[in-house]
Parts: sequence; C-alpha cells; structure tokens
Amino acid sequence: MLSASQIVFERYFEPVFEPVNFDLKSGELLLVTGANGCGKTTLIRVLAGILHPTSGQLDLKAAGMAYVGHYLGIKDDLSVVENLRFMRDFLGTSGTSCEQLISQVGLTRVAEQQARTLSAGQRKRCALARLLVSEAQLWLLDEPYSNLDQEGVELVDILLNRHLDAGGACVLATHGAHRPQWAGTTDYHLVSGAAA
Amino acid sequence: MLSASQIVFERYFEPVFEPVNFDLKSGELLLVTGANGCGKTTLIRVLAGILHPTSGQLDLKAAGMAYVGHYLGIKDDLSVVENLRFMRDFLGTSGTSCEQLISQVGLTRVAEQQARTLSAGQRKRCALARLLVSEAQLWLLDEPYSNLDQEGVELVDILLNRHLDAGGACVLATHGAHRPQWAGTTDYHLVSGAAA
Amino acid sequence: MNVETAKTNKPRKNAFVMFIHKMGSPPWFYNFTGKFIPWFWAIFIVLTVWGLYLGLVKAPADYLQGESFRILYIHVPAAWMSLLIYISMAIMAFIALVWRIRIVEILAMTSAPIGAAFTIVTLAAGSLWGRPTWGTYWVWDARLTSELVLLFIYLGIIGLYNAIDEPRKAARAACLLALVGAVNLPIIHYSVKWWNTLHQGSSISLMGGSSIDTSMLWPLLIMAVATKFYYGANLLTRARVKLLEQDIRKAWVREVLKEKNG
Amino acid sequence: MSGQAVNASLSRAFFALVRRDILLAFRRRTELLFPVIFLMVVVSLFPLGIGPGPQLLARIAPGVIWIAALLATVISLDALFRSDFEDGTLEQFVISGHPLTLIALAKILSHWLVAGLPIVLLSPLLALWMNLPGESLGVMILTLAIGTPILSLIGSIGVGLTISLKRGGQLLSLLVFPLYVPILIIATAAVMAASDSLPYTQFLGLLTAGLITSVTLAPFAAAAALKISLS
Amino acid sequence: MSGQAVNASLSRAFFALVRRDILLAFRRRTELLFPVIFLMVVVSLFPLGIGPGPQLLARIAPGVIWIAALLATVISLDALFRSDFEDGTLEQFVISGHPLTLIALAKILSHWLVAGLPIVLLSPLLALWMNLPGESLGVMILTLAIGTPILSLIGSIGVGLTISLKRGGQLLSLLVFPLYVPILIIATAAVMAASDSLPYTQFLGLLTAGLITSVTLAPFAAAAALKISLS
Ligand code: HEM
Ligand SMILES: Nc1ncnc2c1ncn2[C@@H]1O[C@H](COP(=O)(O)OP(=O)(O)OP(=O)(O)O)[C@@H](O)[C@H]1O
Ligand SMILES: Nc1ncnc2c1ncn2[C@@H]1O[C@H](COP(=O)(O)OP(=O)(O)OP(=O)(O)O)[C@@H](O)[C@H]1O
Ligand SMILES: [Mg+2]
Ligand SMILES: [Mg+2]
Repeated sequence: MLSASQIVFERYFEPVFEPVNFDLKSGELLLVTGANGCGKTTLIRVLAGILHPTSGQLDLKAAGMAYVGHYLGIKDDLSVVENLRFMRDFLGTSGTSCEQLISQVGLTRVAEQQARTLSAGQRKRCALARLLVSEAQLWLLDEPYSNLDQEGVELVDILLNRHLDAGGACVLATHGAHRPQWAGTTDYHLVSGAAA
Repeated sequence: MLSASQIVFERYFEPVFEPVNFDLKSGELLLVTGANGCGKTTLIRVLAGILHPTSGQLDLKAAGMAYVGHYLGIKDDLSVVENLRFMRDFLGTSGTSCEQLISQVGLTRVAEQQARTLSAGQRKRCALARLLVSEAQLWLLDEPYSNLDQEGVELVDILLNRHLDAGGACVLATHGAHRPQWAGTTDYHLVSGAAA
Repeated sequence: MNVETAKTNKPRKNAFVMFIHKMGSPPWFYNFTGKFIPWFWAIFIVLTVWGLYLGLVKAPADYLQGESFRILYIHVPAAWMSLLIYISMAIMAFIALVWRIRIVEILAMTSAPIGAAFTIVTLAAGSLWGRPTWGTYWVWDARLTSELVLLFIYLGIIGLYNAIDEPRKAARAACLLALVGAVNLPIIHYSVKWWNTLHQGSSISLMGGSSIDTSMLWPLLIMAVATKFYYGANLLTRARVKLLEQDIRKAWVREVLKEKNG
Repeated sequence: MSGQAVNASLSRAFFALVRRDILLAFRRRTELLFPVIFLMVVVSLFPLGIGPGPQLLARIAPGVIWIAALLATVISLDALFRSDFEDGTLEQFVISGHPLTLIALAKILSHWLVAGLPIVLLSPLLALWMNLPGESLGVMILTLAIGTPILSLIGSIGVGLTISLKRGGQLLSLLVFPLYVPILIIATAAVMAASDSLPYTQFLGLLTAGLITSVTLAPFAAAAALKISLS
Repeated sequence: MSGQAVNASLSRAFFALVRRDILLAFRRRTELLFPVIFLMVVVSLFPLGIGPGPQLLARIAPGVIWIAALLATVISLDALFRSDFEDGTLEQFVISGHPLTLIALAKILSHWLVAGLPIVLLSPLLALWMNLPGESLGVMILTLAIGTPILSLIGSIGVGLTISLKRGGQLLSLLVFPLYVPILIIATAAVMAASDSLPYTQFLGLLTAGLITSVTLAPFAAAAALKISLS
C-alpha cells in the first residue's frame, strides 16, 4: 500500500534521520519508535506528502489517507459535531452517522460544545472520530495515545484492530510504554541522522 | 504548604468537579487522577490562581510556585537557552547555570535552536528545565509525562524525587499508566461534577 | 525533481537544461566562478575610475544645471541596474522554482540586496539632484513613484527571505514572491505613469529634452558597463560564500578550505 | 472515478469549505458586523483628522474609501487563513488529496464574501459621509465590486507566503500593498473621472481585465505559496 | 524580603521582560526595519489614492500621518500581546507572583519602543513626502512623541479585553479607535495651528495631560482586563 525506498529528508542541509526503507501491505502495521527528537513526526509528515523528501522514492497506492498529528486539525470555533460534519462533506464520505461516531469515541456529552472548551483528551478523541469519518485505507498516526486516559488508549487499540482487520494499513509513531497488539506488526526503530 | 477546603469551580453555572479538599505538606505529592474531561486541568489552574474558585478556601504558604500545563509557555521565537535565561532574569533566581539545566534535561544538542523547531518531546523537556529555573517550592504539573519517551519519563521522576526530598511539594495530574513512586503520595481521584 | 536523480537516470535533451544542471553542482560552480571573479572586480574598478574621471573631471559643466548634473553618472547607471537586476532575479527565481536547483536559488536571493542597494542609490541620488533642479527633494512623479514601489518590492523579498529560518524554504518562498512581483511590476509601472498624467500635468520632464553631448554620453556608457561588472562580481562573490556556509559540513567544502589554508 | 464524479466531489468539497468558513466568520451574530464597523470607523477617522471641509472631503473620498478597503482586506486576510494553518487543518486539506488550488480558491471566495462584499454594500453610506457627488457613487460601487475580489486574490498569495511566521502581519502588508498599487490607482481614477464627468469605462475595463487575470493566476500562486509554507 | 529588595527584584523583572520583547520583535536584523517600512508603505498609499498635488497633500498631511500611526499601533498591538496569551506565557507571568500591572507596563513600554518610536523617528521623512511645510514639522514630531505612548497605553486595555478571542483584531480596532479620537483631533489641531502660524502650545499641554493620566491609569486597567481574559 505504501512503500519507501531510501527516503532522506534534510533540514539545514543535514539529514534528519537515516535513510528509510519499508514496504507496507494491506492489513499491516508499521510501528515507528525512537527517542524524542529522532524524527518520527518528520517522517510521518514526509509519508503524508506534506514535506518533500530530499531524495528517495515514495510509492503510495492507497484509497485515501488520514493523519492525526500533534496539531489535531480541529476548528476551535466549531462544535464537535460541526467539525465532523464538515470533514464528511469535504471528503465526500458517507458511512456511519456523525452522532454514532461521536458516541463511539465517548464524546456524546460534549458533542455540542465548542472545540476550544474541550479538555486535552477530549480533543484527541475528536480527532480520532475524524479519522473514522475519512474512511481512508491508510492511517498515519503520530502518538495517538498521548493525553488519553486508560479507556481512551483501549479505544485507539480497538479502532486500530478493526481498521487493520478490514484490510487497512497504518503507520504509527510512538515512544510511549504502550504498544498496540497486532500480528502483522513491523517494528521500525528510527535513528536520528545527527546521532549517526 | 497548600490546603484546599470545599473548592468548587463552576462553568455555565455547573460545577466542573465535586468539591475538593486536601492539605498538602512539605515533602508530599498529591496525585490527581481521573478520566478525560473530569476537570484535572481546571483544578490545577484554580490552585495556580489563574482561575478563581466559585466557592471554598484556598490557603497557600509556599515560597514560589511553578506550573507546567498543556500550553507550555515557551516562546517559539527564542532559542532554548534564551527562554531559560529570560525566565531566570524575570524571576530573579540564581542557582544552577542554564547550560547545566539544559544538559540535565538532555537538550544540549538543540540548545541554540529556536523553540518552534523543537519536537513535541523536546518542548516538554524545555518546560521541565524552566521548572528547575524557578526554584519554586510548590510544583503544579499537568500531565508532565505526555509526549516524553522512556528516558524522559524517568527524568521527570528523578527531578520530582529530588524536589520532594529537598522539602518541596507537588500536585501532579495524570491519567497515564505511569505513576511516580514516592512514599508521601496521596491519591486524589477527581470526579467530574457532571458525572455525579 | 532532484538534482542527483536527474543526473543519473534522465537522458539530457536540451543544452540549456544541461548547462543549468551542471551549474547545479556546488563544487563545479564554486571552482568555475572562482576563475572569473577577480577579473570582474578588476574590470569594474578600471572602468569606474575611467568613467568617473571622464564624467566628473573632463566633461564640461551643463549650461543649465551647472555642476549638479554630474550626479547623472551615479543616478542613471544605478537606475538602469535597479531594473535589470530585478529582471535577472525573476528569471533565476523561475528556474529555481521549476527545477529546484539550489545554486540558482542562492543566486536569485543574493541578487535582491544588490538590486535594492542600487534602487536606494537611485532614489538618494535623484533626491539630491532634485533639490537644485526642481527645488524639492521629492515629488510624486510617475518615475519616482514606481522606483519607490520597486524598492518596496525588493524589501519585501529580502524581508521574507530573512524571516524564514530554513534556507531552502525561505529561498523558495522569496523566489515565488519575486515572480509574482515580476508579473506585477510592468502593471505598476504603467498604472503609475498614467496616474500622474491624469491627476496633474507634471511640469517636470526628466530628460531635459534635447540630445546629450558626446563628451557627456561616453562616461555614462562606461559607468553603465562598469555597474554590470560590479553586479556580476558582487553576486558571484556572495553566492560562493553562501554556498560554503550552507555546505560547511560537506566533503567538498572541507577540501576547498584545506586547499585555502594549507 | 469517472471525470464527472471527480468534478462533483470537488465541487462538493469546495462548497463545504466555503460554507464552513462563512459559518466560522459568523459564529456569533455580532461578528457579522465587524468588517462593516471596522470600515466605518477607519473612514470616519479622516474627517476627524483632516477637518470637515466638504469640498476637501469629496476630493479625497475615493482614495480614502479605497485605502480603508485595502486595510480592511489585509487585516481580515491574515485572520482567515492563519487559523487553518496553526491548528493543523491545512495539513488535513493537503492529505485529503483535493487539489490545493481548489482549496485556496474556496478560501479566497469566502474571504471575499466575509470581508469584501460588506465593503461593497457599505460604500454608499461611506460615500455619503464623505460628500462624494452622487454621479460618481455608482462608479465607486462598481470599482469596489470588481476590485475587492482582486484584493482577496492577490492578498491570498501574500498570506500563503507569510503564514508560517509568527509576526506575519506587518510583513504581509509590506508584501501586498505594493501589489495593490495599480488597483488603487485605476479604481480611484475611475471615480474621479466620473465626478469630473469624464469617460471612465476604460478604467472599469482595465479593472475587469485585472480581475480575470488574477482569478486565473492567483489561486495557483497561493496554493504554491501554502505548499512552501507547510514544508 | 525587605522593601528595597522587592523593588530591585521587580525592576529586574520589568527590564527582563522589556528586553525579551524587544529581542522577540527584532529577532532578525531585517525585522528592525519592518515597522518603519510598514509606515512608509501605508503613507505612500495616500498620494497614490488621492493624487500627487503638493498643496492638497500638505493640507491632509498631519491627518494622514496620524491615522497611519493609529493603524500601525493597532496592528502591532495585537501581535505583541496575543502571542504571550496563546502560548501560555501569560499564565506563567501570573504564577510568578509579580504584579500583573508591572507586566502590563513592561509590555506597553516595549510596544512603544517597537511600534511607536519608529513612527516618531520616521516622521520627518513622511512629512517631506507629504510636502508638510517646514515650520510645522517640529510640532508634528512633538505631537507624535507625546501622543504615540498614549496610543500604546490605551490600546493595551483593548488588547487585554479581546485577547481571548480568535478573531480579535477587528474587534480591537472597534474598541480602541473611538478612544483614540480625542488624541487624533488634538494632535492634528496642533500641527495645523502651527502651519497657520497660530498658537499651538495649549494643544501640546492637553496631550501631555493625557499622557500623564493614561500612564497612571491604563496599566491597572490593562492588568485587570488580562486577568479577566485568562479566566
Ligand atoms: C528621487 C528622485 C528620482 C528617481 C527615483 C529617479 C528615477 C529614475 C529612473 C528609475 C530612471 C531610469 C528610467 C529608465 O531607464 O526607464 C531614471 C533615469 C534618469 N533620470 Fe532620474 N530619478 C530621480 C530624479 C532625477 C532628477 C532630479 C533628474 C534630473 C533633473 C533625473 C534625471 C534622469 C535622467 C537624465 C535619466 C536618464 C534618462 C532616461 O533613461 O530616461 N532624475 N531616473
Ligand atoms: N522546523 C524545524 N526546523 C528545524 N529543526 C526541526 C524542525 N522541526 C523539527 N526539527 C528538529 O528535527 C528533529 C526531529 O523532530 P521531530 O518532531 O520529527 O521528532 P520526533 O521524533 O517526532 O520527536 P518527539 O518524540 O519529541 O515528538 C528534532 O531534533 C527537531 O529539533
Ligand atoms: N473554557 C471552557 N469552557 C467550557 N467548558 C470547558 C472549558 N474548559 C474545559 N471545559 C470542560 O470542562 C471539563 C473539564 O476540563 P479539563 O480540561 O479540566 O479536563 P481534564 O481533566 O484536564 O481532561 P484531560 O485529561 O483530557 O486533560 C471538560 O468536560 C471540558 O469540556
Ligand atoms: Mg513527534
Ligand atoms: Mg487536562
């Protein structure tokens, strides 16, 4: 679904990480780990097509891509429902209703509240609901577990398992103690270019 | 050092959490836990004096207070060193040199880099260094472990132990799996006012 | 497209693109231009001394304006250069954006301060000249106004380039702005021209009208050529320094520095 | 997907974005009035600062109203685009796979609806305040109707370039005001020609040509600028 | 701590903050020039929009320069205060225990140094451009020197109130421009009186009184406003 060969990204004329190679197939999870500042976020943004790799080949064959990063892409001035409705209209998807998704991620009580008033964990859940709205085949998750409580962490794992079961694929960057359980997991330990 | 009796904070005329009571002494750690959205951040901001409690008594007798919240209070346009130097001048403290603090939190390599270019974990470490600059007796930490890698989590625990050993006190809000090990810990499970 | 991959697996059709890509190799550029720069500086100095001698000493004083007309030898070549450098910068900006060639980005961006400097010289010399001839330092004449707007656009490009940290990103953003400016400059030029004739008949005509005496013309032409060599020399000198700065940790720079020092 | 299906999905995305931006701008009903009041306040500063002579005011009216329009545009431009950049929504747009040019165009359109259209609608009142003679009022409105979309279009390029900078506001004005010079000149020339009973259609023609050119070029440049700012 | 030690620590905090804000404003050398160029660009729009006639320009010069000063102030005010709010630095200030009034005063001072002082310094050039007669130039500079700090002081209250709103920029102008009206009127009256060779000292006296009043009151109001916005 997504394959990378010799991906290099330079900032200030220095590679951020060692050249990256992988081949991700349907139903597989690529778990990117590494210390703070080793370039996980940068790599995911390169894979997402936001950053342009300095050299190397990126080959994408997915029906849709969805991304949850450090900046969640939630409009503070819209309510949770409005945020999801907009994304649905914008992407032109039409699966489960927004209300159902909201209850799935446990935000029913604050669904009509403006996003600026959400707590950190509630915001994260809202971003997870948007992930489901997109109905994308490839998920790019940058530290999906941060700011979530125990129940929220389990929620991410459930959603992830369901997505992979249905033939999706996922690149997940994390440094936390928690790691998702999935048979088709490839560990990718990212090494900072500066360290090498 | 800090005692609260029947602290209530209302938003839209509804209490955010059940009335809060505690009495924190020197060398003690108050561990505030609870689900996403139960009001941990709100409580800490009340304790910090940023929000005004609707009713109840707050009694503070600490030499200085320091706070690390969701918004880290780091200037994006200053480098890590400049950020710390400013805080030192502003607070008028004069302990360990900024360079030493930076190496303690593992940011030596990026010390001269502008804060906007730091990774999420590096930013958090920078905020931890600022905590040390303040030389405050009372620490208010809102999810200090989020975005940190394994080494970073251990770093927080080391700093915390040292602070409490030296007679400081700390209120720490977290929902993560990790909890600091300290003899004088009081568990405070926060219950959302809406849930009750 | 990336420089390295282009070199290895794409057959070259066009001689121009080939030249551009050859220029794109930093060590080649560094060594190639290194041979020219001293000559450029030398020619510039010789021509300037000669031109100023003819202009300031040999040429007779103007029967209308007296000695003050000699500002012409600074003002007019600078004015020409301010426009020419913009054109050259815009062309390089286009190449840099389309082919993502770092050296051309650098060249475009080092052109901007030189062009801005010439624009400031034009404005300053023109104002000083305006005082004796028009009785005022500044009027909102068409040519003056469009030169001022040109300065603003140069400053915008320089400001944007310096405001963004990452050098490649900064260069690409500023190159895009230079291109947008290139589309707009002629429009600005003509609109300002009309604006002035429309609102009030300007009583001042820049060219005193009649043809110019050859003894006054020659120094002007010499100075015009001299400023072009100055541009070339200054541009390449700055670009080489910039290239060394950016590649300071690359092998070829270490070699260059070793050669220099030992 | 067939070509038609793609087009339908693109136009749906386009209008979803425009609807959202307008919803955001008018989140609170009072905010509907902000652009209008800003313009009124700025224009009313001039009689205060220059003195109330009716001839003088009429003489400078087209210029003042147009300059106020430029300022209102620049101030609102930054607000409308920046938030999508800062909260990560722009990244989501890039990932959606919809062409960035389309997204830029949608944002430009909603910017004009929010910040440009109110200026056009308000201009009769402003012209009245400034004693602009009645004949030239229609021309004033026309120049604003044709000209303010150009301001949004050109402005969007500047915003795209400065969006990643914290203190982008001043730099933005520095970048776009020089580019606005021709519009300012042509539009005020048209109004002045009309109040002197001179022919003015050629100016309107020029403005229209400018509008057509900028509609076809500016969204591409804005999209390229946004792409650079994101990297 | 003894009273003197407290004072010393407060004045150290004050200057640390001023130094930091100026460092932030002029992070890079070229940014030193932004406020100046912004002002030059805005002022040069007026001849373009109104026409190049020297008499007309001279007539409106004081008003135009002063209105440009108001605009420059408002645009930069928002930038200077907002970032401290949005990145959580303001919370840190509150927690530090230093009085918020002191912090507001420091931020006002650095705002004036960054945005007001350049206007004062640049005003001779602007006056030249606008053909302002030489006699009134000195008075123009004086009014700006006394008046621009008032703009920063009053503006800071408005910023404090609107800082927690996303689209605060436009609302801010609505709040503060009406408050700026007296200053605009008095200052331009002084310059016009000077160019007509009439007495003008009474106007300068009024301005100075305004400055003294606002220095003593505005920082308290701004601190209170910030406190409200934070909660
Ligand atoms: C600030 C004031 C002035 C500015 C910004 C200015 C600008 C310019 C520019 C841009 C050009 C080049 C035009 C072109 O090649 O298309 C030029 C040429 C020239 N200027 Fe000025 N000028 C100023 C004042 C003056 C004054 C006071 C005089 C003399 C009375 C003068 C005499 C000339 C002459 C003789 C030329 C060359 C003839 C030509 O190329 O048309 N300028 N000036
Ligand atoms: N815009 C930028 N300019 C310069 N350097 C940057 C920029 N963004 C990131 N960096 C640097 O690149 C490195 C990798 O950053 P990145 O955000 O990818 O790390 P990460 O692996 O996601 O870290 P974390 O676990 O803390 O989120 C860091 O050292 C960081 O300081
Ligand atoms: N400004 C606000 N206006 C209205 N409601 C708010 C505001 N801020 C927070 N809330 C609501 O108050 C509740 C508590 O929020 P708070 O941020 O304190 O939670 P938290 O315990 O820190 O959660 P998390 O673990 O997710 O960080 C949430 O339900 C949230 O939606
Ligand atoms: Mg990261
Ligand atoms: Mg919280």
